[in-house]
Amino acid sequence: MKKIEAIIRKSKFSEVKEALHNVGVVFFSYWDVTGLGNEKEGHVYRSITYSTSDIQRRYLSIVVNDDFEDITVKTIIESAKTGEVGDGKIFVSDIAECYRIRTGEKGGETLK
Amino acid sequence: MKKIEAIIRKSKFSEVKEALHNVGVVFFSYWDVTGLGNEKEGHVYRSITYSTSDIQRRYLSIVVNDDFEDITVKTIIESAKTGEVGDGKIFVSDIAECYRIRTGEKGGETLK
Amino acid sequence: MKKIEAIIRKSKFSEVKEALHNVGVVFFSYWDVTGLGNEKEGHVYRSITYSTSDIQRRYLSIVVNDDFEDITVKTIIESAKTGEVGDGKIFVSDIAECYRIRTGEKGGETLK
Amino acid sequence: MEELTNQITEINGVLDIFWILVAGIFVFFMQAGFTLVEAGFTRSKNTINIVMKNLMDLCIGSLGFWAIGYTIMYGESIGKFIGSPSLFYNEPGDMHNLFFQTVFCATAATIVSGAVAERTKFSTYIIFSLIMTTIIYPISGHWVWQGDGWLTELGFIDFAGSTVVHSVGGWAGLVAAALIGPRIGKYTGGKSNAILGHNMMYGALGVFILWLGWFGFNPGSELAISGGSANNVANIVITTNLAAAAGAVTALILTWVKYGKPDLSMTLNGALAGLVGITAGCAAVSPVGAALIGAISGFTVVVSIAVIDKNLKIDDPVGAISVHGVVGALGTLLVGVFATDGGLFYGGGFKQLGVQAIGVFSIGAWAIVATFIVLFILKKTIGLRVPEQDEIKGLDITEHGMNAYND
Amino acid sequence: MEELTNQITEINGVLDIFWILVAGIFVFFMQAGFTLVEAGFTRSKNTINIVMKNLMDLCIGSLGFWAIGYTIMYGESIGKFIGSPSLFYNEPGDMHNLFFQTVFCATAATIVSGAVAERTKFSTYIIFSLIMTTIIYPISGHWVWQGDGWLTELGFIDFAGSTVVHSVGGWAGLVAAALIGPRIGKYTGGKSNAILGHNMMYGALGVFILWLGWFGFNPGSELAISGGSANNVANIVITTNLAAAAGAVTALILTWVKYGKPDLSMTLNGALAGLVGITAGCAAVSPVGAALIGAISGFTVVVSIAVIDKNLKIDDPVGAISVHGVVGALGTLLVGVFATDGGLFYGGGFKQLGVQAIGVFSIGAWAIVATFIVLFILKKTIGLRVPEQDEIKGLDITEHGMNAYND
Amino acid sequence: MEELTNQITEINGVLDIFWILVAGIFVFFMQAGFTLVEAGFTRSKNTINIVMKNLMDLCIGSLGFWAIGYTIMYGESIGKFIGSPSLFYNEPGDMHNLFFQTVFCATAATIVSGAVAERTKFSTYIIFSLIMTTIIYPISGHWVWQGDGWLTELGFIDFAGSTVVHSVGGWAGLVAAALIGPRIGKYTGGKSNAILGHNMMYGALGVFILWLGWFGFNPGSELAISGGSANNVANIVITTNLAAAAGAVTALILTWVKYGKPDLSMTLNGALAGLVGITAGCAAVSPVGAALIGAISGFTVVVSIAVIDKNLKIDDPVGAISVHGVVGALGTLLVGVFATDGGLFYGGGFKQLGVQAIGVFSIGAWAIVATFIVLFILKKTIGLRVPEQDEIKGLDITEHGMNAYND
Ligand SMILES: Nc1ncnc2c1ncn2[C@@H]1O[C@H](COP(=O)(O)OP(=O)(O)O)[C@@H](O)[C@H]1O
Ligand SMILES: Nc1ncnc2c1ncn2[C@@H]1O[C@H](COP(=O)(O)OP(=O)(O)O)[C@@H](O)[C@H]1O
Ligand SMILES: Nc1ncnc2c1ncn2[C@@H]1O[C@H](COP(=O)(O)OP(=O)(O)O)[C@@H](O)[C@H]1O
Repeated sequence: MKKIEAIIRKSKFSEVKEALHNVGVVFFSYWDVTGLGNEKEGHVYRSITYSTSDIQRRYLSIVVNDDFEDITVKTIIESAKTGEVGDGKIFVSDIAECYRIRTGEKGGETLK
Repeated sequence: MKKIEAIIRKSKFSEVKEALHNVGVVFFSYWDVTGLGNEKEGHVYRSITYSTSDIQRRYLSIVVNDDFEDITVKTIIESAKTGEVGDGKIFVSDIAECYRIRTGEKGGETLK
Repeated sequence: MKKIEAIIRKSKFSEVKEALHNVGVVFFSYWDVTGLGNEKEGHVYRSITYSTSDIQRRYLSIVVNDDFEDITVKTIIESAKTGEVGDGKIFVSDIAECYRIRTGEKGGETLK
Repeated sequence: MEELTNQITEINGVLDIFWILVAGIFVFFMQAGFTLVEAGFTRSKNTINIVMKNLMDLCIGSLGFWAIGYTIMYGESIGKFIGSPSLFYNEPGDMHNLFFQTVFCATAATIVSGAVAERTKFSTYIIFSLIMTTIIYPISGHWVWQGDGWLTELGFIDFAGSTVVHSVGGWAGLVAAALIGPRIGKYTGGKSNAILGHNMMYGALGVFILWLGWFGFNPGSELAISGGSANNVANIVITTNLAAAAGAVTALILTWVKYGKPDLSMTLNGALAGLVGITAGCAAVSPVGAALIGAISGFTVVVSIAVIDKNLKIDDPVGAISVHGVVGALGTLLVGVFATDGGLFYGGGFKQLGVQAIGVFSIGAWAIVATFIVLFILKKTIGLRVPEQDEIKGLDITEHGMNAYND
Repeated sequence: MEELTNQITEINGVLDIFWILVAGIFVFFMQAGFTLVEAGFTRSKNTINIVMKNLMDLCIGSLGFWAIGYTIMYGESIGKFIGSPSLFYNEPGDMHNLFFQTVFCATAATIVSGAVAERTKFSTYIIFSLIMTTIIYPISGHWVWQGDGWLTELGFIDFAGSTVVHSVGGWAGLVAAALIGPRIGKYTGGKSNAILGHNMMYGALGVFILWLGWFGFNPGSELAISGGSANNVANIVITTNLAAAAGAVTALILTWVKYGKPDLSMTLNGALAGLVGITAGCAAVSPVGAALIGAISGFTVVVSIAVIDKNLKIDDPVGAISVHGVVGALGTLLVGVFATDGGLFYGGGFKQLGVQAIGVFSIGAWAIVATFIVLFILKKTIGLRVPEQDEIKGLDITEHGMNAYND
Repeated sequence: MEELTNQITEINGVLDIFWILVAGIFVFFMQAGFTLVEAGFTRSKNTINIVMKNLMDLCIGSLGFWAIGYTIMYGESIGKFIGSPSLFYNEPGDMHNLFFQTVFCATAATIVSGAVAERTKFSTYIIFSLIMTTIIYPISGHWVWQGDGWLTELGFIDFAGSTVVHSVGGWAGLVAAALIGPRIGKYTGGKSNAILGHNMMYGALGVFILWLGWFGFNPGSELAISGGSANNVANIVITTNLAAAAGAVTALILTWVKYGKPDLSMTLNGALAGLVGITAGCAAVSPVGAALIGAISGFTVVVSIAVIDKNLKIDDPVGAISVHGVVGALGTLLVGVFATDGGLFYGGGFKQLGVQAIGVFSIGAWAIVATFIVLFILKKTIGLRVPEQDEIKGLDITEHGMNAYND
């Protein structure tokens, strides 16, 4: 099992969600984070011009069976991309074990 | 060392916290996330009936020594379960190293 | 590639951010969490004296190439430390793969 | 003796001015109420934009109505259709009226901002707001409230402005919302989706403030408190309060029965509907009549919001079209039914009702046509909507460079 | 000449009506204040429910008090205990009084909602609210304010309602909170746990609004402003303001000394306590007396909240029982001490104090018994509390199908 | 006959008291406005502290001004510089004035809290607030408003207190902000950093409430409404409203042109600047003059905020120094320019302008010197600032033991 963590633009979230849905990835968790990266946003507040790289992002955490890894990554890349700096990153790591609380069962079956 | 990530119902949190406490798991971090899963909630807003699977959940991240893995997982499953769809998931993965900032020491000792 | 997760005091965040910046770690994501640990805070609310170990913390998630692991950990420990109970923890784990959404490229290059 | 009589006359004049000013101050505060309701019923990413619009239509309305609008409305009548305009009104003995009318004008303007929330270009809104407060509103207002207007002569009753203020704002909002189109994501696959308001406490506080302001709006429209007016004012306070209460209770029950749970946002709209509904007839109906008008308004608003949203597929985030347009018109018609003097239920036949219908219809037509022309021109020139990406990101950051909420 | 005298009499009448209406409008606004304080002092998951309760007791109170409550309170006295009821009050020259009394009635009702917050069934609350505003409050109000009530005849002084309004609400809240029981998690292992309020800014804004409203509540209870009343009204404004300030300062100092830090939520309660405490005697005491009453009230509320919470183990999330019940009673008693005419400290002996005690006690007993009976019946029928799981999830989503805060 | 004349005189007296009280109540509400603006424009971790400061300066001001401040300001003049103090003012026929002046005094005090927000020790602020309301403000107030003060005799015009109230508060804020120093992180490497306000909706609601309150502040300063005063009051309502609107519009345009986007927080400051700017001359200028003063004020405040922040490097989180100090002084000077009777633009020459300058300068000097002495002593004794770690953690948790926002 793999955990796929994607950090994307908030404004792309509904597209990504729909795209994932279309390829059958319908279980995941998400929350809002602040990201530091290459992108900078320029602002003015009360006459002070400033530029910040602390930008609001959405963090998706998706655990999938190994055979879903590629399609999930591919789908996110396609749907979250604008081509501008700041589109975000995807990180893949291993999950050792996985349980469904409701039933207590474990293993890849719980991800379906 | 293992990282145990549990996504549970917000309303079950105090029970889970207490249960973990009782088995000696008193160090962890948590935050609120939105989860997509099997569970759906039906609502009405300004005459529009809709059903959403974007449900508020609580995310627990607990790093424990290997010998604590089983009891932690078991405790969460027992205390977070209602038997209804939407009770959540537990994911276990490996932690390579671990540090206590205050002292700079590393390894499993820091988790005690 | 490694994922370095650090849970630090909110009040230490700007120092840590600057210190990381100085050693060239400028890409990461962070969010606020509640942490349970050794530290306790005593409060009074409407005449009730209580002590809580549910303390607001900041969670940093930093994915770096292997050669950056040590310096990142070291920098965080130095800049986040106050010496008082509650300074937080750092967890290191492996990342299997990594993608830049904007370009679709993968591997350690995307972290630079 | 004459001296004393004069002094008494002066005192009565002072009382009236005093009351009009206090009432006007309460009406002024409604701007805060509208801002809170609109912001609360929309998403947090558009809060600054909504505040800006409400603040600006107040400011532009204050300046524009003084600069020219007031005389277009109240200047000597030209053919019963429009007042003779003059610039920068400054009539020392009449400033209390200028103030009272200014805050009414600002109300009409601000209604529109709710209907077009979350997607409209700020600059476009500003221009429309200027035209609304200097031309559209003053002209139809002239017909009814100047004294020589053609609707006055017909015997049209709109005591405090269910039609003159509220439905003008509501119909303008209808045209604007239709022309601008729905928010992205509001209708997908022919289905209307719920887009939740971000802070129901703001919505509720806004309604309390609006309700408060209405105690200036309706009773203040007596434009006097001396002599017999004092009791009239008190009566209007009661009819206003009962209609609001009845509107809220009716909406509560209706949503409870219909959707299984008592819905706060609809109940709040119900209270506002009661207030809008009673505005035309607040001085003409009995307390029982007021409670009934309130109940009918509360019922209507719940149905109307559903129909406009789901059947007409016009996206009105806060329900402004239903609350102010539909219920404003309805309330004006109901005067013909519930007026204790001349109403259908009081043996007055259909005459008053007919006159009311003419007024409602002609003013509605004016508001719709005028708004359409203005917005059509703006559409062809500077455009009505923000770019799609800006709408998704939120107007606060894209139009104003800042989020409303930070750490 | 007579003509002129009549006109002058009329003007004085107008002034009084004018003032009563303005004061009533300020009192009306207290509903927003209560809503904000209660919502701010409780958890975010119950915000909509709290708003709904406050909105509904206003609406139900407005309708119910008009429909029957007003005449039960002010109708011709039947044996000094109750007014002769009649339906749908409509006395053209008296509507200002109906309005003023309506908003007072709504205040008494809304106090209860704070004490029972976060766990009570919405439908149960609605029913109780209806009975409170049409029966419980009007009856004891009759004893003191109708003119022929038995407590009036005894010489009981409760100028603006420390007892008639506030402690009635407070005692009803006490019974309700005790019967309904504490919130889940409030008491564990015999220990009282802190359940933090979710927005202190709401709490503070609410207190500012309540303080504002009290400038209608107390000075408005003069029920006149013409002639010598003008100075009385001004005096009452000052006593009211000083008591509030003294209450807040005292609570601040006390929490600072006792708990090490100046606690906002207690200081806010201190200001409210000062206001409640002065309500009975606002017209009878000197400024110094007012400041002292305020200080005593501020001190008492801090102690009382601790005792009720930790010793009596009655869970009152916002401190309504202490602020309105305990301090309301205390303030009424203190009239017997500080009244410049007849008070203990001014050489008046214990007579007035005794009468005050009778009033406080008998009205308290009435409120407690009546509330107990009503709630006991409701408990045996539809129940008082929401199911445990609903309470944990929050009443907003379970009772109203929506969260107060969204993106 | 004489009887009737007396009654008429009494009625006029009642009208004036009535108006002063109502106006005072509106001014009182400004405390809520200030609290909201200051809290909204600062970080969430300091919200409770800001509420506490605003609440406490109201309470301390209410008590202190009554206890001694009022007579220092309005007592019989000692050498035109200070009133004869007496304790615990209690003059039955004058309590309306005590109230009106109390809320003005609280306004002056509360301005300071904005300038020193997010870093000042709570106990230090409390002490300063006490001295401000009992000594600093009453003394300079005496010079202008007591009737025998030296500035009154010179012919200095400050109708409602652009200088007496606002710039005294503003200059005190300037000295305090400079002495206390900037917030940690505000200036790094010689650069001024943006520290975002945490809730723009609070800021906006606060400005609406302040604007409302100003309809008590300026028109109430007529201190009468009977006879010819009624029209004066109405005039002042209009000049006040136009200046606010013009100030907001000007600030909007200026930030739009200068920084590319219309900035809400500056626009809100623009509205406040318009209000402060017109305060001195609200009764002396025409509507056009008022609009111009508002526009100049709105322009000035945007420039002034930038200069104070970026050039002088004085950290004023909410812009209090610019809004109240700079624009207060400017508005007072502009009376010499726009007064229809005696102003420079109306052929009056430089005389009035010169007198205005003397007043602005001498009162400014007094406020600066007095504040400096007080704060210098406090600095050497209990200290002005919280410890660095406390500031970083936030004053809410460190000074008051609680966060403003919870679940
Ligand atoms: N190494 C990293 N560790 C954790 N989060 C990262 C890392 N690199 C990027 N991110 C997240 O991805 C977001 C986008 O990255 P950015 O560098 O701005 O754009 P791009 O990937 O297009 O070059 C950042 O704001 C941050 O939240
Ligand atoms: N594969 C997954 N990856 C990440 N989070 C998941 C995943 N599956 C479930 N979750 C989280 O668990 C929550 C509960 O899951 P759900 O499918 O609704 O119930 P159940 O596990 O009882 O079938 C979801 O809302 C989501 O937050
Ligand atoms: N095993 C753990 N798993 C996850 N988070 C932890 C763990 N241990 C500590 N933390 C986080 O680190 C924070 C600080 O830990 P604490 O025990 O209070 O201090 P210290 O590390 O100095 O002993 C906690 O509040 C919690 O957020």
